[in-house]
Amino acid sequence: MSSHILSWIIFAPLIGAAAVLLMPKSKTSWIRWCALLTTLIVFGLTCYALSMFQGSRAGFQMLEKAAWIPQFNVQYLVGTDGISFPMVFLTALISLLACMGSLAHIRVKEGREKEYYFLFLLLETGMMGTFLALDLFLFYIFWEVVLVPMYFLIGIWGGPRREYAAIKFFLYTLAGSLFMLLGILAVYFAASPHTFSMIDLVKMPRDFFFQKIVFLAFFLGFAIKVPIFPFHTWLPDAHVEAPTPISVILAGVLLKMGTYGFLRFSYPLFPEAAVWFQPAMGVLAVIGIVYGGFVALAQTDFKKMVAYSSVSHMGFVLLGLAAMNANGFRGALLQMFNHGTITGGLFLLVGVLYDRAHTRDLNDFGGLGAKMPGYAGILTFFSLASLGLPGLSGFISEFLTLLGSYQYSKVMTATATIGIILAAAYLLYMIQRVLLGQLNPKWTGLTDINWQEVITLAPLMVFILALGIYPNLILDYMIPTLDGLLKILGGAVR
Amino acid sequence: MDMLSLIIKFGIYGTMALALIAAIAVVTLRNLFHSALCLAAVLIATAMIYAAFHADFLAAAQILLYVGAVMTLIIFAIMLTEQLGSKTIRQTNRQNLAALAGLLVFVVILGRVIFKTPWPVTEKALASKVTVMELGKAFMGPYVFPFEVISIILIAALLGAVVIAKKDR
Amino acid sequence: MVTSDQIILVPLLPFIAFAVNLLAGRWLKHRAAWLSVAASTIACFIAIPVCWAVFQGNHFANQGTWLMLGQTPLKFGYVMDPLSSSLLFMVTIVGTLIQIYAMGYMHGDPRYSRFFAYVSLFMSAMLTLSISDNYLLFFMSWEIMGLCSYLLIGFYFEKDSAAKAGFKAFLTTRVGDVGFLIGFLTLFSAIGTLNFSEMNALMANAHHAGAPLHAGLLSLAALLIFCGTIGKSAQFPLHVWLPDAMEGPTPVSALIHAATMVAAGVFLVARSFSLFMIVPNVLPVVTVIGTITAFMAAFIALTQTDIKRILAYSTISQLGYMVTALGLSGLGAGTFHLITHAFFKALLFMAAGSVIHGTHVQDIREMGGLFKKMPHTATTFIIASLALAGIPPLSGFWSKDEILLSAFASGHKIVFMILLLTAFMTAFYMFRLIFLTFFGQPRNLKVHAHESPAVMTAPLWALAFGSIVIGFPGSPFMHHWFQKFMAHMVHHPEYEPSAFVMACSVAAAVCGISLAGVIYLKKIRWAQKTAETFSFLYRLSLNKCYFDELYSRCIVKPFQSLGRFLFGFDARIVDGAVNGTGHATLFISAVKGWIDKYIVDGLVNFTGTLTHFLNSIVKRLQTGFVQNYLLIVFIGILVFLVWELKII
Amino acid sequence: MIIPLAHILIFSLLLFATGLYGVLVRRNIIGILISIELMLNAANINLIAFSKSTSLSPETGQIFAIFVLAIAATTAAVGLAIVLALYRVRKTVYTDEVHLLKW
Repeated sequence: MSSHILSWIIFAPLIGAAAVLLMPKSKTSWIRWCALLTTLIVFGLTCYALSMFQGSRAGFQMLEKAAWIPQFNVQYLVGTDGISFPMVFLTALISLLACMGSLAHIRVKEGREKEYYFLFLLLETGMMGTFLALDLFLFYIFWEVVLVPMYFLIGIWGGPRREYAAIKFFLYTLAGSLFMLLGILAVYFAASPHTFSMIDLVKMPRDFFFQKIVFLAFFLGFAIKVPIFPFHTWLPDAHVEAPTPISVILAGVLLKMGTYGFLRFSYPLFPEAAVWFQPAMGVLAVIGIVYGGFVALAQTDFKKMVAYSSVSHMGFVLLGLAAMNANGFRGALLQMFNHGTITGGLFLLVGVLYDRAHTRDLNDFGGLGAKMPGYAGILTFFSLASLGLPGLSGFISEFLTLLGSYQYSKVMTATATIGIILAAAYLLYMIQRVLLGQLNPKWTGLTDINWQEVITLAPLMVFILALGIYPNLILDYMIPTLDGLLKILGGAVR
Repeated sequence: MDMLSLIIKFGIYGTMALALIAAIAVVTLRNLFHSALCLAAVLIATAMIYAAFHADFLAAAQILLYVGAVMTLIIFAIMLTEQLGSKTIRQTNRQNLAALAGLLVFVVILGRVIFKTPWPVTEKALASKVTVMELGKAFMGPYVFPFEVISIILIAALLGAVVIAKKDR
Repeated sequence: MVTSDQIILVPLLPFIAFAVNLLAGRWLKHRAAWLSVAASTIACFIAIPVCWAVFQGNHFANQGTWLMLGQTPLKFGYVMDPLSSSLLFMVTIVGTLIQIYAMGYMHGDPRYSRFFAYVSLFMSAMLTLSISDNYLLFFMSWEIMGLCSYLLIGFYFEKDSAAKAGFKAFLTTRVGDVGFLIGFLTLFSAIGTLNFSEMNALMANAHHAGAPLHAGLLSLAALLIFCGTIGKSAQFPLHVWLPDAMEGPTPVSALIHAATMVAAGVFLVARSFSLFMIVPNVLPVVTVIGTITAFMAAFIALTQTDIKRILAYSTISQLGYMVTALGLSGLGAGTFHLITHAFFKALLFMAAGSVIHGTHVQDIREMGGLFKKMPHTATTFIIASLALAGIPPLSGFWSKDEILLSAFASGHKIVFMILLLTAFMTAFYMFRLIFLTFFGQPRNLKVHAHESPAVMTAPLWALAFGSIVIGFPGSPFMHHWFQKFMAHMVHHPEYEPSAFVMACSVAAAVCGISLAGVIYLKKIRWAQKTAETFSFLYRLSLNKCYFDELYSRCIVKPFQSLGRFLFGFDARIVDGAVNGTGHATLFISAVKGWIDKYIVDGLVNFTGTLTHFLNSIVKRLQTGFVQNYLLIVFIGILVFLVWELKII
Repeated sequence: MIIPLAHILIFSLLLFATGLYGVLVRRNIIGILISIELMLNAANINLIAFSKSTSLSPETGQIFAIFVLAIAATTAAVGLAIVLALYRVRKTVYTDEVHLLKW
């Protein structure tokens, strides 16, 4: 078992999904507990893997290798390193919490829990596989596996415009991933001997022109997923229409798949092209940060505001990636993790309010701080983390990102800091409209956040606080791998 | 050539002729029940020929199985279908002339082959006489496997016949 | 026995109080206050011996690695040098006294424990900031103070104005903070360290070597760091949040918005003084900003009627003084004024709070004749006002005199004149306030004033004592000990005391007091007459120089419309492009559909038709008669036979 | 051997041809089955004749004949069952009236 821990992590949810399928439709509580137990087991397995993970090593660890389609040299190759492991951990955590969030939320929609949890667990397998696959072909398969359950989860359990959102999400992402597939095939055929294995591909030199073209193809696939500025419009729709737990997964994990792709595939495979595209990526990142902030400021829909704040925050990740130095990479990877916990928590909180009030119109609320003090406290906590208050995790990652990008470009950094001000503006404006002021008499009947919701949120708060106070907890795992990546890119760790 | 063998010889030829006439009757009679009876005649004649070739067991089996069992089955079937045939309904289809012509050719060709072929007739074979005991030993010896297979086939056929003929609800 | 590492407990204890109060506040109820007060009192008793040791000339520092920046370890630690020990000394004493006062002031508030939790968090952050030895830790506590300020301004968040004021305060200071953040990032890229001591050493080396390293970068860094000061210390363009911040409870105004947090901005410049000294172009900017602030705020304070707002503008004005002093290389003068100001301004706010507590009104036009009803409050208030106005031998006189001396001696005559004028105005508006509040006849008969309880007046007297004596370490009586002490930090010019400056200062204060007495004590009518005479200036002052309107029109509105525009842009253009791609795809697919139906599929259908036609011929073979097939099979066999046997 | 082998073979050939004629031309399915029995008999006669006249193991021909007999019985049983089932469904036993597989 210990030698196949990663496979267990990938396929344990699938086993759980099969178990859910075998259960009678009417036994909803069995199904719920089975799903929860599965996510819990996956989380436990991830913790177990964490105990085996050697943070000080740079290369891939816990490799598992088996020939899959030997004719085309496709392998079942999974492994982890300092880049993917935090993401795996995040996925396990967010899935567990989203599953806990689903318990109450999905019960409302009678009768379809079996399908829901089946798709949910399938989604988890897809996400885990995406982060752990080291074979491009396998990676692509998992990447696409994520799409299908997501499509149904948004399309069936979503809000009023769910079909539109689901189709948009699906087609948009699929279009991007097709470009990526082209890129993968190009890489495959350019390699000699033909191989999909990252471990072998990294060692092969590639022509500069070829790199530029294929980098662009990969870029499209990943950029849509992140999403980077002009490709971001699926995100607000999908977030707003998706049910709360799915929004959490969408923001917490799915967006990371794009930036993870940059770190894992684009950069090591096309180092020269990455350097060539560096200014373009930086500019797009800065546009995303400022643009997302401004648009978030104009929102009246709570969820949409959080969605656009994601655009802005993911811009920081991209900015760190574009900086291509030690601090930028560290900040970017840390920001990926932090954005997952913070924005995941914010979406859960939006769901808490929506379940009670059945509206998300910010202008409709007001004065809830006195009515729901516990909720107010937690919402304020997550908002402050999101706007980058020191002592909470968001600050560290933004600081490292800015430090890194400053070494790259002063103008970009200065422009990006507008995003920090805007983050404070839209989040505090939100708090002001929701929590402060006079209580709208409509909401006198609202109850405060209950213990179940608090339990769902508490682990996130622990992580936010712990990483804010001592970021080395997680940075120690990342640094050797990121520094190794930097060497591939031809930079020195300064 | 003594008298007995002469009588037997002519008896055999007569049986053959009888069988052929009955066979023609089987295929030409309009009334199906009659043709079934004629079939019985053919079968009995065949049994006699078997006997003449010293295949006593086979002759007995022929009488028991064919004339006893199969004929009963056929007559039952004829009765159940209640289509004994009548003057008004044609009992042959339109391809009888073509069939006849083809058969003529067939008979001529094979007849030629039969007469031209030098059949290896051995005296030893002519002299041998197979007893029921030898047959039984052969069945339980070298032919035990086909024997068992046949038994399975018979059971399958039995079940199959029941299943097919059963009225479905 | 004093070990220096104990100093870590100083910020830690209030933090523990914060955590306990936040989590268990519901059960602690009024005991929450005791917890916070106890924490900061103990912190005070730990801090003062260490400070005393530093005053004796010792120096403590310690640090540990927190984060790796590239290959450079970022170390967090504390440093106890003259600057931090002075601030620590002031903050622990003033903070503790204000918290004791708050126990009485906040009594009966439904969110009592929450209030003390926030105050403890603030204390923790402020103390961390005082002793932090690098910019990042400084910035982190700086931001947490901003958060506390936000939470405490919006403490009565049911009031819309309070909620908006908190928002405004946080956002405005955030603008400066971002400047600060980029500032120290620039500094890091220029000198490769964020540690104050290392920076000072580098700067000193550069100073001795003659040529500064990366002059441009360092200037930029200094300028951007100064942005943090502008935001936090409410300097000229970003000062608008501080008057609104008076929506918070009065102890908060005293602690955060008068004594400590706003002074942190000045402290930041003092901390970075070696940097400012080495880049010559930035200090004039600092001076100009400070002078403008000092003058403008005093000018606005002349006509305000809300007791706390007057004090708020006074605070801005005094902060302007401090910044000016630093701009004129007067590190000692600026820091000195920071310390003295904290005492008397905290006292002013607390006394004003006592007045509000006793009368439940804030408008000075509705007060009057309160001296008899609230003798302790009134006496301490007057002591503090005299200190602020600069009447010797109270503390304000010595520190303000130092600032004026810096301006005068460094040759900036215009600055000197403006500051003198400001001193005059300061005296005027403070005594306008006193005369309207405590003297004359009660103007609103509904107001039933009563003296505040001892838990509030006792801290007032303690601070009044402080306001009187705290100026002596910087006075000629102690041979300007404080200035010399500060000179240990960074080399900066020292000026000979000047009797002329002292005389000017006293004259300006006395003139201001007299004028206020003449106008307000005798006849209120005079005030109206004056206002009518200078109606433009009066309106300018009353409307706070129209800053709020200006910002609303030039910044807030454009930002909001830009947000809305970009949202529209997002929905129509960017998303429209996506949807347009979708529609275009649908259209193309419709065309393709036509082609497919009539051309591509036509070909397919033709194949089908052809097959069908052939089939109609060939199908005749399939008669459906089983015997037919059999006959054909038979004929086939015959043919085969004939062929094989070669009969024909 | 009492009569020449060729005569027996000619006889069985004629019997077979007669049966085949019946199979090819009779409309009634039961008639076809009866004709098939004729053909099987013809074959059996051949087997017996060969086993009697050639030097192979003498009992082999008889054993084969017995197998054929068994198969014939099964054919009759299954075939007639099919006829009955068909009759129940289509109310006919004439081959040219059962032409579902026609074009």
